[in-house]
Amino acid sequence: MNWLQRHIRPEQVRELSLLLLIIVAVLVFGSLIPRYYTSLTFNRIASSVVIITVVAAGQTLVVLTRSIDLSVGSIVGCTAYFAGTQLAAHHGMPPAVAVLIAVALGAFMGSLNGVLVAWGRVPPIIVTLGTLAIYRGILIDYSGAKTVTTDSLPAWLVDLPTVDVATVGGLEIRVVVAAALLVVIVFQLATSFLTVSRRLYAIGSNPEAAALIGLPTQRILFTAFVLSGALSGLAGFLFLARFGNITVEAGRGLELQSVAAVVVGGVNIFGGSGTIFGSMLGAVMIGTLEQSLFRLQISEFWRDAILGLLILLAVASDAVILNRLRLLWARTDLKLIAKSAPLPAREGEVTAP
Amino acid sequence: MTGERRLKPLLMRVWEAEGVSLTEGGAEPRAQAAVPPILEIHDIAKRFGATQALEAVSLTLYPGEVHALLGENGAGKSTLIKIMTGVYQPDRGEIRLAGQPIVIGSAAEAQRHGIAAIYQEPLLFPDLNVAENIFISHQGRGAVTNWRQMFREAEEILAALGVALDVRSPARGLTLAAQQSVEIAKAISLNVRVLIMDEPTASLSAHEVTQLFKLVKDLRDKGVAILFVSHRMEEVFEIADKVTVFRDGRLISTRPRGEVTPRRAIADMVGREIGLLQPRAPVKQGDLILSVRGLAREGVFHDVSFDVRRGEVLGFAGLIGAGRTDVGLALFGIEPATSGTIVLDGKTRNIRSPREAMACGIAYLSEDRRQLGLSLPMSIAANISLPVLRRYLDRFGLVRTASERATAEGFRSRLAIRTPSVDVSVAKLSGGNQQKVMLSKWLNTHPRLLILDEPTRGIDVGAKSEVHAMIGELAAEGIGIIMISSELPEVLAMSDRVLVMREGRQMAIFDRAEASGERVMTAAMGQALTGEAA
Amino acid sequence: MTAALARLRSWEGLLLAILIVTVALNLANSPYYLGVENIVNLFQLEIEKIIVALTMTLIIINGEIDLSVASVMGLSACVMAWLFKMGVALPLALLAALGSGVLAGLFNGFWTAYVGLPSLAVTLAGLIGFRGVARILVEDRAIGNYPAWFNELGQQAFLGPLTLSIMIFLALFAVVAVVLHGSALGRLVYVMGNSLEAARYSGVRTKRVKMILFVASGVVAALAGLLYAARLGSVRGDMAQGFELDIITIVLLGGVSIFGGSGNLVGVGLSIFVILNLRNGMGLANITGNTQTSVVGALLILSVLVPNMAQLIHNRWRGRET
Amino acid sequence: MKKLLLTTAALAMLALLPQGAFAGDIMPGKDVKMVLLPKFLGILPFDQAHQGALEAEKELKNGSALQFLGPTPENSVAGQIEIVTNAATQGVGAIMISNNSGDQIVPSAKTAHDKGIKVVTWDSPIPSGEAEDLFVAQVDFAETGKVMADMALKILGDNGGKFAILSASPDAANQNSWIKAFHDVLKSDPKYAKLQEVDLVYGNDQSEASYNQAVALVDKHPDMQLIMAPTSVGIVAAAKAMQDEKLCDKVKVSGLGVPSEMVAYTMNGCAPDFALWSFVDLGYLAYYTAYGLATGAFEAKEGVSFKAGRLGDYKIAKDPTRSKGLRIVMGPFSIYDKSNVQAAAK
Repeated sequence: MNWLQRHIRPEQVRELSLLLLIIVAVLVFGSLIPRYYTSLTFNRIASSVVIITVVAAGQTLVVLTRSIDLSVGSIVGCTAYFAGTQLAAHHGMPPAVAVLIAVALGAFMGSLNGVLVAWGRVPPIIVTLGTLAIYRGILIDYSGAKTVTTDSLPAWLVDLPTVDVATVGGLEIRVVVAAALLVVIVFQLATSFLTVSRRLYAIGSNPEAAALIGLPTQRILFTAFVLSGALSGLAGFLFLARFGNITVEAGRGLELQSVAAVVVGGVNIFGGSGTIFGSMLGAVMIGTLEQSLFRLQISEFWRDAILGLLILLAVASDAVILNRLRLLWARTDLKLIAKSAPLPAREGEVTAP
Repeated sequence: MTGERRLKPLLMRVWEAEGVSLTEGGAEPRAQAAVPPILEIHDIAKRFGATQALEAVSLTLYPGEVHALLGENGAGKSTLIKIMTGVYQPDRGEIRLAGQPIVIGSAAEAQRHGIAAIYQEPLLFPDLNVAENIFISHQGRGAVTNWRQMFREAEEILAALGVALDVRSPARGLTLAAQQSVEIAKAISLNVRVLIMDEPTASLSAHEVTQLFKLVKDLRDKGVAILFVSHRMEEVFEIADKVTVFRDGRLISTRPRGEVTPRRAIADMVGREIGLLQPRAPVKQGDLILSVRGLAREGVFHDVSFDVRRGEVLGFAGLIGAGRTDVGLALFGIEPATSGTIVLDGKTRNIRSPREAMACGIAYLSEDRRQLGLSLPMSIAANISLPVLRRYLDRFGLVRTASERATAEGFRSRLAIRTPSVDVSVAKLSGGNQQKVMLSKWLNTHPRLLILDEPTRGIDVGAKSEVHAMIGELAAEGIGIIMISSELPEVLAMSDRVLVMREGRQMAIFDRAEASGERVMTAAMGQALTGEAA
Repeated sequence: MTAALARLRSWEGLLLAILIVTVALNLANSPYYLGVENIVNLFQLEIEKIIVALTMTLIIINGEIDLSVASVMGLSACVMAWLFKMGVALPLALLAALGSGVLAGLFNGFWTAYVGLPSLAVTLAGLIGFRGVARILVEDRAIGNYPAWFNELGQQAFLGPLTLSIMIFLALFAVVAVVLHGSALGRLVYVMGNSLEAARYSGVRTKRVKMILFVASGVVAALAGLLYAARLGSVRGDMAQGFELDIITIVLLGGVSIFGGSGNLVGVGLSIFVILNLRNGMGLANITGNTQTSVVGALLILSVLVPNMAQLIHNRWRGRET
Repeated sequence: MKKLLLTTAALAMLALLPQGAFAGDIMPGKDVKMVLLPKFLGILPFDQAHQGALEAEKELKNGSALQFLGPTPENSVAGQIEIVTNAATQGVGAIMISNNSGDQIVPSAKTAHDKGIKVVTWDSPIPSGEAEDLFVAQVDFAETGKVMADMALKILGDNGGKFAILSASPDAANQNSWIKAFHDVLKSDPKYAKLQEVDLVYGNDQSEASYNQAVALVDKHPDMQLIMAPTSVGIVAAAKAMQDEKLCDKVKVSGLGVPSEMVAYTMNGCAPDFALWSFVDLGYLAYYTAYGLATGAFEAKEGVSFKAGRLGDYKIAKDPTRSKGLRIVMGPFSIYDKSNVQAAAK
C-alpha cells in the first residue's frame, strides 16, 4: 500500500477506476448486444468520440484554471463552416493550410474569451455564455443560410474519416482517431512535464497565492482559453471532415457534452486537479454508453433517460472511490518527525540550482 | 515595576522550556559596523484612500542580522512587507539593495533581487505536490520539469528542515505546521539575501518554534538578513538582534535587543503600559460538567480521558498535529468520535453533529477563524446571531434584526469590540476584533462547556490580554473551558490543569502546581512522565 | 468623478441605466411599445423563464447551480399531458406534475447535499435524464385539447390585463424577496454561499438547506412548465428545451456571483426588466432571433466588463494596485 | 429539364380547373405588410422559399417590403410564437408561417387572426387547423407517403427487403404525418407487402446525431438495405455515413432532400433516388396566396380559385389530412436520380 501511495496519486487512481467502469460497461453491453465484440464496435465508438475528445481536451485546460468555456460548441460551428467555405472556394488548398485556417480562427475566437476573462476580469462563465450566443449569431448571419455541402468539398477531405493509419488485429485506427489520440498524448505530456503548464494547475488550485507569488496569472488564463479555442478549431475541422454538410446547427450542444466528458473524466470542476487523459476517458465512457445504447433493442425514447442515469452513476461511483482514497492518503501521509536533523554545513547545499 | 517583577520569572520559564539560557544566544550584540547594509528602506510612505498606512518609514537591514518588527495589527507591518515584496508600490521614498536603488515592480522581481517572504497564512497550492510547491516560483529550472530531480532536491531541503513529508503527495490536507514548513523550504530554496518572516510561528507549536529558530539562526550565520515579524514577545527576544516597533504606520523606535525590555517594546507598540500574561487567579471549581473516557477517532486519536469542572480551564498542550484539535472537533460533532464515552452533566451523550453538541451546551471556537469560524462578508450582528438564529425569528420566521443588533451591541460593549457599527462586515475588522466577534457568537449560545482552539493566534498584544482576561471572567462565571493552545506561556498561565497530547495519544495531565515548561515539553516530545500519566 | 463612479460601480445602478436607455429606444422606434397588449406580451413571452429565474437566484447565491430546470419544466408538462391522455382528471394530473417536480428536486438535492457530488455534474445528468423521462411519456405525440379553463389559465387576463402567470410571477417575486432578504432561510443561503464549512461549524443544517432549495427549484420549474403548457395549449417532448442557459443568463446579469454568497433580488428584478424590454424592443423592430441572442450575450459581458474597466482606470489614476 | 412525374394531385388540379367559382385576379401594387416566417434561420430550403417570395413581391409591386423573420434553431418554438405575437401587435396584413410549433402556435396565431391578420401556413400547417386561413401545401401529404413507398420499392425491388426510417425530431409535425402516410400506403397495397420496416429513429435535424443514428442502424440491423430519411438534413447525413462506411452498394439511402446537397451521393449511387418539391415555388405561391387574401382579391373558402402568377391556377379545398382546415396543393413532386439531379443542383 505504502509503495502504491508513493507512486500513484489519487487522481491517477480515479482514472484507473474510470477505466474499470468503462470495462464493466463494455462487458455488460457485450452480454446484451449480439456481435458486440467486433472491430466494428471499436471503430464506431472510436470515431464517434473523436470530436468531443478534442474539444474536451481544450475544455480541460480551461477548467483546470478554475474557469469554464461554454463557447466551444459555437466555435466548432464557426470554424467548421468557415474552413468549409474556404475549401469549397479553393479546392487546391493543401490540407495543412485548411487545418491551420480552422485552428487559427478557433484560436482567435478563444483569444477574445481569454482577453475578456484575463484582463477584463469578467467571470469565465459570463464571458463564454455571452460568446456562445454571439458566435452562433455571427455564424447564422455570415452563412446567409447557405449550407456547406459535401460535393463542394475536395475529395481528400470527404474521404478523410475513412482513411486508416494502421490496422491492429482488425481494429482499424482511423486517421482522425489517431489525430485525437495525438492531441491527447501531446497535451497530457505537456500538462504533466512542462513547467509552464503546471501553472495551469497552480492558478486553478489557489488563485490568490498564484497572484501573490507573482505567477503571470493573466497570461496563463489567456493561454488556456486560446488553446481551448484552437482545439475547438481543430475539432471544427474534424467535424467538417466527418459530416461534410455544415449547417448553422453545427456543433450545437458540444459545450455541455464537453463539460460532461470533463466532469465524468474526474477533472475537478473547481480547478486544480484532473488530467487530459482523464477527460478523454470521460468522453470514451459517454461515447461507449451512447453508441451501445443505440444498438440495444430498446425504444428511441428510453435512451436519454438511461444515459443521464449512467452518467450520474459514473460520477457518483468514482467520487465515492476517490473520497475513500483521499482519506487513506491523508492518514498515512505527512507525519512530522519529532527529532530535527541538523542543517547541512556546506554553503548553498539547500539552495536551488 | 511590579509588572517587571512578575514578568521576569515567566520569561525565564519560557526560555528554559525552549532550551535557551539567558546568557547564550545573541545576548552580546555582535559587531555589525563593518558590514555594509544589504537593504535600505528610506522614507517610504503609502496611503490607501483615507488611511495613511505608512508614513516616512526608514529601515535598514544588515546581512547576518535578525531584525524584529513589532506592532499591533494595522500598525503598517504587512503593508511594508507587501511593498518589500512588490505587491504594493510605495507612494514615496526609495529602496536600496546593496547600495543600488531598486524598484520592486512585482513579486517575481522581488525574488530576482533575492527578497523572499513567508506569510502568516501559507500560500500553498493544495493540488500540487509538496515538491512542486517548494519550487513553484523558481525561474530557470528549465522548460521541462525533471520530476526525479525535483523530488530529490525537495527531500534534501525538507530533511535539512528536519521535516519528513512525502514530497510526492499533494499539499491538500497538510497540517498548518506542515504547510508552514513547506513555505520555509520554499523560501530557503531560493537564494535569499533578505528573508521576511511574517508571523511564521503563529501556527507552530513550541517545539517546532525551536526547530524553526535553529534554522533562522543558521540562515543568519550564512549572512542572510532576516526581517522577523511576531506577536510573541519571548520569541522576539530570543531571536532578534534589533527590535523595531511600529505604531499607526509610523516607526516608533529601533533599538539593539540588549537595550530594550519586552515591557518597553509593548509600551511603544500600544502607546500605553500593559502587564502581560500574569497567571490567572484560580477560581474555586464547581461540580463536574464533562467527563470523557477512552475517546477515540479511528486513525486520528486514541484513548483520551479527562474531566472538566465548572469554572475550570483545562489546557490542551502538544505539538501541532498531536490530535488536540481533533478531540475538540469530536466533542463538537464535526468529526464524531468512533469510540469512547462522553458524559455531560451525568448524562451519556452520543454527539454526531454540531447541532447536537450545541444542544448539550458545547461551543467550539475554531483555530481558523477566517475560513471556519466566521462568515467574513456578513455583518457582525449576523455572525453573532448565526448559531442561534431561531432565537431571533418572529412568528413568520423572519429575522428580527433589531433584537439581533441589540445582542451584538451588548457584546460589542462587553468585549470592547472596536468597530464603527455592528452592521460592518467582519472582514473589515482586525484579527483581534474578529476573534472577539467569534467569542461573542459562541457566548451567545450560553455554553456550559467552551472549547477554545488557539484563541489568540495572530492577534496583537493588546487584544491578546483582553481575550485572556475574558477567559478568566468566563471561568469565574462557572463555564467549563477547554483551551487548546500552541503558546506554552499561554497554556501555563491560563490553565488550572494541562493535558498533553502527542501523535494522537494522551501523554499526561498536570495540575497547575506541577505544570512547568519543561515537564509539559518533555511530555509533548515523548517519554510520558511517571506519576500523572492518565 | 468618484460619485459618478460609485453609482456606476453599484450593479443595480448600472442595470437601471441600461433599462432606461432600452425603454427610451423602444419608445422611440415603435408606436406599439406602450400598448397594454404589448406590455402584457412583453411579460407573457418569457414569463416561465423569469419565474424559474427567481428560484435559480436562490440556488446560485447558495453556491450551487441547477442545470436541469428546463428539463423539469418539460417533464412536468409531459407528466400532466400523459396522465390527461390516460384519462386522469386534469386537476389530479396537474398535482401529479407538480409532484414530479418535487421528485426531481429531491433527486438533485440528494446527490448534491447528501452524497456530496458537485451540483453541476448532478444537474447536468438531470438535464439529460429528466428530458429523457419526458420523452418516454409522450414519445412523438403532441398532446392537446385540454379543457378550455386550462388554456384560459395560461392565456386569459384575470386581474385587469394581468394573466395568471404574471400574477404568479409577481407573488413569487415578493415571496422570494422576503425569504432571501428577511427570513432565516435567506440568511443561511448567503452564509452557505460565502463558506459552506463556516456554516457547518456554526451548526447550520447545510444539507437540509440545500435540499429545500433544490426541491423549491424543482417545484417552481414544474409549475412554470405547467403554465407554459397552459399558455401554448399543447404539450410536446421538446418543451422548454434549452431554457436553462437563458434563465442562468438572467440571474447572472442580475449581479449574482456564480461563486455564490453575493447578489440580491433587486438586481435580478432589474435584469429581468432589461432582458424583457430588450427582446420585446428588438422584436418590434423586426430584429431576428439570432441577433437578439447576440445582443443579450454582448450585454451580459459588457455589464461586467464596463464597471471593471472603470474601476481599473480609476485605480491607475489613483496610482494604486489592486 | 425536370422530369415531372404527373401525380394524382396534379391530375386532380387539372380536372378541377374548368368549373368552380373563379375569383377576380390578384391586383398588384397594393400596400400590404407581410411577414414570412420559416421554421428557423440558416437552413437552405427556407432561404430558397425567401427567394421565391421576393420574386412574387417584385411581380406584385407590394409597396411595403417583405419581412423575413425567423427564430434561431435552438428556440424555434418560443421564437416563432414571439414573432407571430409581435406581428399581431404591429398589425401586419398577412403572416406566412412554416409552422414548427405544432398546435403550440395556435394561441398566438389566434390573436393575430382575431385582429383580421391573414394567417397563411406553408410547408408545415397548424395541425388542428385553428386560427389558420389557408395552408399552402407543397404536395399532398398522402402522396408523400406514396412517393416514399414507390422509391423504396424501386430501390429494394419487387422481392422487397428491410428498411428503417431516419426522421427529424419526434416533434416534427411534417415528418410525423409523412411517415404516417407512408405507413398507410404500405398497408394499402399488397405490392408493398415485402417492404419490411425494422426501425424508426430520430436525428433531431442535426448532422452529427443523424449521422450516428444512421451508422447505428447498420450495426443494429445487418440485413437492412435501405434508410428512408424524410428530412433534408437526415438524408445527407445518412448518405455520408453510408459512404464513409463503404456500404453504399449494400445499404441505399432515400427520402426527401435538396438536390444541391444530394447530387454527389446520387451520382455515386449511395442515394439513387430521392424526392423534393421546389421551395422557391413554394415561397412564391405562399406570397401570392397571402397577398391575395390580404388584399381581398379572394376569400379563403372551399371551392374558390385564383391565379398565382407563373404557377397558374389553384383551387382551395378541404385538407383531407387534417380534421379541419383548408389548403391548396402546389405540387408536383420532383423525383431526382442520376438523370436530372445535376441539372437541378445548379
